[in-house]
Amino acid sequence: MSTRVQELEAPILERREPAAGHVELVVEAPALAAARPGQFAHVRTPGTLRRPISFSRLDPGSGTAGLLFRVVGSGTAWLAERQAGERLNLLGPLGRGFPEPPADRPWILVGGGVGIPPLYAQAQQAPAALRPAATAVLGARSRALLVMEEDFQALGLGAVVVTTDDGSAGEAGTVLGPLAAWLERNPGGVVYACGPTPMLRGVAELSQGRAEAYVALEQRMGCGVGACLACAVLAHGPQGPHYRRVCRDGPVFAAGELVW
Amino acid sequence: MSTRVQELEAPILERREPAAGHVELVVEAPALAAARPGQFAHVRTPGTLRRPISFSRLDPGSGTAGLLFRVVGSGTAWLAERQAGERLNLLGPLGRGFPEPPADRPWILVGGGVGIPPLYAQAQQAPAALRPAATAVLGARSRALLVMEEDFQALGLGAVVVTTDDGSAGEAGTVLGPLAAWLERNPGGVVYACGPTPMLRGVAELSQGRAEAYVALEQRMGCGVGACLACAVLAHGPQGPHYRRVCRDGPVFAAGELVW
Amino acid sequence: MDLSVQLTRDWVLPNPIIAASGTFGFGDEYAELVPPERLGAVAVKGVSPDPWPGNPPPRVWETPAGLLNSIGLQNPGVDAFLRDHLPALVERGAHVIVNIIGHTVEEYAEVARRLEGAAGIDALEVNISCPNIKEGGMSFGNDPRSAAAVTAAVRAVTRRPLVVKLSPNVTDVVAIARAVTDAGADALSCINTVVGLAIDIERRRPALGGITGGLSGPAIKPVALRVVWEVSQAVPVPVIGVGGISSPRDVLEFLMAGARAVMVGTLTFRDPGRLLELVETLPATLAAAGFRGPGEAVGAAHPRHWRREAADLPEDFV
Amino acid sequence: MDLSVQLTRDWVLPNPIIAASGTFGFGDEYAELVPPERLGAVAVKGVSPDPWPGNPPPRVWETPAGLLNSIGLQNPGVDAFLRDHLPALVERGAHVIVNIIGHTVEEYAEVARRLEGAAGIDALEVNISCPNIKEGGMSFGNDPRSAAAVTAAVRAVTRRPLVVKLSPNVTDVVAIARAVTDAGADALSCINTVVGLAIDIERRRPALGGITGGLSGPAIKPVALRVVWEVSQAVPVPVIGVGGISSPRDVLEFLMAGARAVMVGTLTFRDPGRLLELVETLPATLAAAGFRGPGEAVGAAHPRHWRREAADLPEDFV
Ligand SMILES: Cc1cc2nc3c(=O)[nH]c(=O)nc-3n(C[C@H](O)[C@H](O)[C@H](O)COP(=O)(O)OP(=O)(O)OC[C@H]3O[C@@H](n4cnc5c(N)ncnc54)[C@H](O)[C@@H]3O)c2cc1C
Ligand SMILES: Cc1cc2nc3c(=O)[nH]c(=O)nc-3n(C[C@H](O)[C@H](O)[C@H](O)COP(=O)(O)OP(=O)(O)OC[C@H]3O[C@@H](n4cnc5c(N)ncnc54)[C@H](O)[C@@H]3O)c2cc1C
Ligand SMILES: Cc1cc2nc3c(=O)[nH]c(=O)nc-3n(C[C@H](O)[C@H](O)[C@H](O)COP(=O)(O)O)c2cc1C
Ligand SMILES: Cc1cc2nc3c(=O)[nH]c(=O)nc-3n(C[C@H](O)[C@H](O)[C@H](O)COP(=O)(O)O)c2cc1C
Ligand code: FES
Ligand code: FES
Repeated sequence: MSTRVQELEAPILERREPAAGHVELVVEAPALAAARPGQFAHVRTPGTLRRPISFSRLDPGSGTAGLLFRVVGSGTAWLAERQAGERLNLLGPLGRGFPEPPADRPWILVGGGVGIPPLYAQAQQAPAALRPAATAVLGARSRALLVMEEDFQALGLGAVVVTTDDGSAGEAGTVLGPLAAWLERNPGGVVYACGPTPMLRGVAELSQGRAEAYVALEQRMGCGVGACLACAVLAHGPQGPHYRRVCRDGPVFAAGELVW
Repeated sequence: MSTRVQELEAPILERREPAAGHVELVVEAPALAAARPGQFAHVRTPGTLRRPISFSRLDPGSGTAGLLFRVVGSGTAWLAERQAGERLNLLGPLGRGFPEPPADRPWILVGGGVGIPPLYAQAQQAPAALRPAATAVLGARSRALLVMEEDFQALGLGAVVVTTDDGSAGEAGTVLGPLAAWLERNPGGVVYACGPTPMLRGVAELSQGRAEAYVALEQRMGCGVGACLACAVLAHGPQGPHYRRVCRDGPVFAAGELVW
Repeated sequence: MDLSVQLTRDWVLPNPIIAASGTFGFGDEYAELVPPERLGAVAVKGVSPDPWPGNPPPRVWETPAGLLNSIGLQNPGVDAFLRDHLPALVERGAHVIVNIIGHTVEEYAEVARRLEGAAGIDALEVNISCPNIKEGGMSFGNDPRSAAAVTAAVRAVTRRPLVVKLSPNVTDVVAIARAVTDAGADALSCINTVVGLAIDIERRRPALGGITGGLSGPAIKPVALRVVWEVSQAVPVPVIGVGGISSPRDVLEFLMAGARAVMVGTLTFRDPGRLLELVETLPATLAAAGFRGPGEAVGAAHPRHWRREAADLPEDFV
Repeated sequence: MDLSVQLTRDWVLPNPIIAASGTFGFGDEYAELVPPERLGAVAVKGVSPDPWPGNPPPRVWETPAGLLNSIGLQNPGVDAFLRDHLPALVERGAHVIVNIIGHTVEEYAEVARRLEGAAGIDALEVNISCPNIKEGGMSFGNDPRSAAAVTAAVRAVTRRPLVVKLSPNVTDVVAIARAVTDAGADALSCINTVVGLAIDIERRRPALGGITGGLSGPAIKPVALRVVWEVSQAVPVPVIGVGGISSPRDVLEFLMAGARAVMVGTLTFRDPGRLLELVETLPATLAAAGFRGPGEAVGAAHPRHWRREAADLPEDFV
């Protein structure tokens, strides 16, 4: 599944601005291009810590990988200024990604905001034959902040549904509406989700007992490789709740493993 | 004499590399261009503190000033990467510069390494009629590290003498040789010096009792405006040695004021 | 937005941004760049009864996101301060806090006494980080008893608001805070610098002439916030936060941690203009965080205001 | 250049660069990036007799040139360490320092006792910054008596070299250093993290789940150097420097301040590759400063080596 973790200087091949305040950098890095969707790179910035960013697209053929991020603070602001031709110092591929999509059941991708990119990678890496069984639900606060819709449209999925909080694109509301309807119609399907924690909590609640659900989490990280125990998330264990590491045991967890 | 201290964003008009590891930036800043030679600007860099740099040239007509520095650490390394068109945040003009050269006596400029630039400004700002009475002694470790010799040659001074430690240009040895000879020939002249402390100590010793000597000092600085008392230098006082401020009481002092 | 802050019953500042002691001189040196009357107040450089010579240079050294200094409390003495510096500040209408220092309890009291007659002083700030020469040079601020002794001695001779400036270089800062509050402090400023050292590799010596020095700047912001957090919840008097402030959000962090006003020191050297900017941008910063004024933000992160969050632990946590 | 350093009579490290405790896990997590056997040694994450759950997240927060952490000493316990982690490190040929923690003096001794039988452990490092649950949660390291008690208890059950790791959050670190040395420490590591806090403005809470946390990284380098300077001149045992190291020159500063070896922590997160680079570039760095090996640099900035400089004060200084 995942290749060996490396620290590498990856040249930036392309820089795009897929939405206001969002940047996607495509880097040349064969070691990362072979990653599982849902895995991430730990990106060096001028700060004390690296910044974890999931792969937005993976192309093992050309040895390239994408990093799509929203500018929220000093690290992403610095990253957003990087240009094609410069190099990024990346640690990766890290963590445990999404399992491969099912061959025999319907599946759904539920992404909110910058939770959308890793789900694109998941759809992109799925065998073409499995894509018609997939639905993508892409949520954003408004049309101007929606990323990768066209990329999803080009994949030949069964359906691509858009929701916006303000109704400026697709259905007004959150991704949970279309997910609930889908769960209704597709008992026993598989859910892959990434987005803000309240959204993931909703996904977990809706899916419970109805679908196998996998969620990709965010947590503040130190090392990114499992050494420092910074990225704790509360999970159910044999003796009650205990902490697991988002960077190594995740970022993808079965929704039922976690304490919500 | 000096204009009001200002914090200003000065556009860089020109960037030169006058010698290996040396950069001169010419900025547009009328408030600084009116400074006295020997005064300095406190230059903002990414570090916690600003960096003090003397004016290497002053042109009140065009409102420009030069900053010539050697790359020695993080701040000057950052400064050396700045390009024409960018802006520098400068505080200045600061400190007390050299007195105007004498109208009736011979004078000499003694500069070592990056002590040369403020002396160029002193010669440049002297009325043309006084320049033939001036000698410049420019010292460097080797030819490759010598700055501003051609600038000095173009001013019409009485003489321009070069010394290098290794003899690769001009006389082999330090500036103190030519200074001693000049003092011999020109009793009662005026000496202006800037350079490393051991050199200035030599200048002070040679000049004592023979010439009026002014030296421009370096000291680690905090504020640059006289508020923090960081830039202490030991000077003679009525009740014995006491500390004075290089940034405000200097950087130029009469050599006899200081405890060497 | 009304930025005024009340520190004691009869001490109100026009805004909560104060120039810290030692980085703003006596207010005149920076006046062309930063009109002192537009700040909440100016804490002047520490003054002693007689002039102090200070430490040998180098006196400052840059460190990562910080600054080490060993000025050694050089100052011209209280009489020169009153004669040469205070009048200009008062004439400009600046709010003045006089930082006072001494080598003995008596010296502190002596400075306070000589200041008592002067007009135009808002408050005294006692810098208890001075070496106590009668007790082997240990800092007054390192021991609750000597810190309280200095406070009580100054309290006895002044009716002005009395701020005591705490040192972070102690095992139990809350014990010192309680001791000086019991001894009569009206407010506490937290923190003075953290003791540090750097080596000058080329000279094969400590970088500073004074060998050790005080660390200031953004590097110590977390330490200062921790002390403000602890002290503001332990004593009934207002706390003034100081240490590493360089942005409007830093000011807000200090207020939310429990400070009623802040002092800005090291930032002044790099960005003198930023002092007034902090005053000017504070309303927008407060508003963006949902506060209608500085007072509302004070202590807003304290546990008594918390609501339960998902991250809070479940009952059966092991 | 021979980089080996002798720490005690029978404890020699191949080079003076040690991975600090808590930032290098148990040595296996980073092994693909940083082969632990090429470092001077690896100090593993603190281990307790039983598993400790750790603190609620967030557990790290970036600060200027620094990092706050409140991991809360989560660890799987000494038995799991011996079973799941130590063998791989030993097999690789790494030099292993086991960092030990406890809530009581007995717990510390218990960990040391259970480690005594295991092969392949170079030394024990006692982290005395743990809360002493029998004495109201105050850190063992904040008081000379409790620090000495822990040291003596561990000393009684181990014959291995015993390093005690000092906390900087005390008024008098030299007193602690003397107490633990008298109680049997063979070496001291200086320093553990500095207590700090940050506020999450949006959540209106302290940023860390554990409220306060430990500050590490370049921000604290001056504090660490100061402690190394003071302690190395006060006690006869070797000192290991730790705090904010990120460059070869930082390593040299620590050696010259009096450290015989160094530990590198927070740097690992941003630049894991730099750990080996520090080993590889040390010879050139030492040589450029005129040292023929690490040993020559140890304490080279101490006063006994000074020559008189122009900046030294004249006799008649006032
Ligand atoms: C496994 C994983 C995958 C991620 N993938 C993406 C992605 O594909 N696209 C994207 O836009 N964002 C992603 N994030 C979030 C991204 O890491 C943060 O937005 C980013 O670190 C913010 O850095 P900053 O310096 O701009 O913000 P600041 O707030 O200045 O950062 C300060 C510190 O907080 C950390 N931090 C801040 N926000 C977060 C967060 N949400 N999660 C984790 N750490 C945070 C930073 O890493 C840094 O250490 C992911 C996070 C994780 C854990
Ligand atoms: C009044 C004055 C005028 C100067 N004029 C010039 C000039 O015209 N050209 C030139 O090349 N240099 C000049 N210098 C020296 C120049 O300031 C330093 O070389 C520069 O600050 C080094 O900064 P850095 O970040 O590259 O070095 P670092 O060593 O990384 O700097 C660390 C800190 O030490 C200070 N520092 C280091 N060296 C010196 C020094 N020699 N003097 C004062 N502070 C120092 C820095 O300002 C900074 O605060 C002058 C110094 C003074 C005091
Ligand atoms: C150069 C310098 C001189 C200082 N002098 C004093 C002083 O005389 N009295 C005092 O109480 N604090 C003094 N301080 C401490 C500051 O007032 C302040 O508490 C500390 O620097 C932390 O704030 P900062 O990080 O904003 O600088 C001084 C600090 C510096 C940097
Ligand atoms: C995330 C983290 C976890 C740590 N855990 C431990 C620990 O378990 N035991 C210990 O003695 N020190 C621990 N430390 C302290 C470090 O070993 C080191 O003393 C400190 O971080 C200063 O060094 P640095 O600035 O190089 O990180 C930890 C530090 C960090 C950042
Ligand atoms: S970030 Fe270090 S263990 Fe996950
Ligand atoms: S640098 Fe502040 S007084 Fe000179």
